[in-house]
Amino acid sequence: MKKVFINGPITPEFIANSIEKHQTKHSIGAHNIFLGQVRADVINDKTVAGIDFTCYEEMAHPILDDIREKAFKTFNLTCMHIYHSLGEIKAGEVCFFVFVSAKHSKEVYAATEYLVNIVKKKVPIFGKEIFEDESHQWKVNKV
Amino acid sequence: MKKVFINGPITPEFIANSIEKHQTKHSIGAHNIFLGQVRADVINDKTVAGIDFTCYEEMAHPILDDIREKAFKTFNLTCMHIYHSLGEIKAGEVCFFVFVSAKHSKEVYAATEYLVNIVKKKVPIFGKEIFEDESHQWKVNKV
Amino acid sequence: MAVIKYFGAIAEVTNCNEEQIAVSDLKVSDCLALLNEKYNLNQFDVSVALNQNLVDRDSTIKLSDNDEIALLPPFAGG
Amino acid sequence: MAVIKYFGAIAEVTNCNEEQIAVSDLKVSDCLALLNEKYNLNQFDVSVALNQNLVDRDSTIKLSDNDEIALLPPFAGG
Repeated sequence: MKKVFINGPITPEFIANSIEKHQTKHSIGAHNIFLGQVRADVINDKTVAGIDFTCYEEMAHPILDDIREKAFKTFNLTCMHIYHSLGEIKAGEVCFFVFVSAKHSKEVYAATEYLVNIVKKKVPIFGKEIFEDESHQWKVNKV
Repeated sequence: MKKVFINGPITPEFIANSIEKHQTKHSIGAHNIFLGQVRADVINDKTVAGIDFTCYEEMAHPILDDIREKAFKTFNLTCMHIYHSLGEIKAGEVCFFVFVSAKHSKEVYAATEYLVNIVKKKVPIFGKEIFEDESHQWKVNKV
Repeated sequence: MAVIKYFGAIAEVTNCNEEQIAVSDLKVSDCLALLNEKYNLNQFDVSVALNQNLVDRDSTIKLSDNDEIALLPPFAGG
Repeated sequence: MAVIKYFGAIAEVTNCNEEQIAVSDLKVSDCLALLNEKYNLNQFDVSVALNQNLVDRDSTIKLSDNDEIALLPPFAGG
């Protein structure tokens, strides 16, 4: 079981550190990174200040293991990492980080898109959009 | 004319700094980053130690301006940045950084792939692959 | 006893993250009917997991002691 | 005079990054023929840029003073 969930935002330093760790892997020629950043959407005149993420972790981990296994079978990847924030993430902060590495560039794009979409669809993560006036609504992913 | 060429490797800190600068842009929901990393390929029993990049900058800049303009017309992007190293970049170091941002995730993947491929194809950058024994050969991109 | 876990918008309505339920001869579908009566959960697009695996809301699987049922609102990761 | 610029593998063979050439009545194609004779550039897949724009190697455009011709080996960015 790989570490996926991170309390609080995924910082630029965390991302830099992940990139740096891959610089010792000299068979890698291409990395593709997806970052989900919390938007300050305006909904009925109220602005989203942040999203409070919770998760059913006991269920999420085996699903994430399956996702990784299937992705390694489908795409010719060297490395794959998925990170998601829990807790309150403010607008402008990063809450989702998918990191795919391969020998050649053509391998990475579809893998990243696949991983982002399947995590959104299959992993039991819940998001409470908190507005600037402290009211809230529950986020729903369009599939 | 935007700054594209960087002397030496593109460091994880540089990438982190680019990400951080976008955290004030609260309409962005998705970033996609491509990183080209120098591989220690083995060619006829010799291992690539690094690539020495040179460029015809006066020609490259207008081409890069056209590429950016066309990409903004084609894809629904908020931001787009392209960086490429010049000089000697060692195996494991990053020499190419494409950074695309949009409101929604579905916009970013094709834009990144498009930019990576068109820069490889159209921008006059030359790469001398230097082997560990200090001999070299000239890199050619497969189109 | 089985444990029922609530998440997100559903936990907000139930006002708790989990509770115990007696399982004698209770099917998943019966359990959901009981909870729906108590909390009016039809307002949500609920998914149901039994021991961390999604099951149909009409499932006739019988609950056993120590089973874990989770009521999940729409996923919102990413 | 026009300036000829050499890059990458081609600069390695010409052993210089640029040189001047007299332009009187010289077409791009003539200029390339001269350089090919001097340096045997047919070994390369050369692209030619005139004032930073790619032109055909057979181009009959006549060179003018201060024109910049660049001989470019295959691109290898990324």
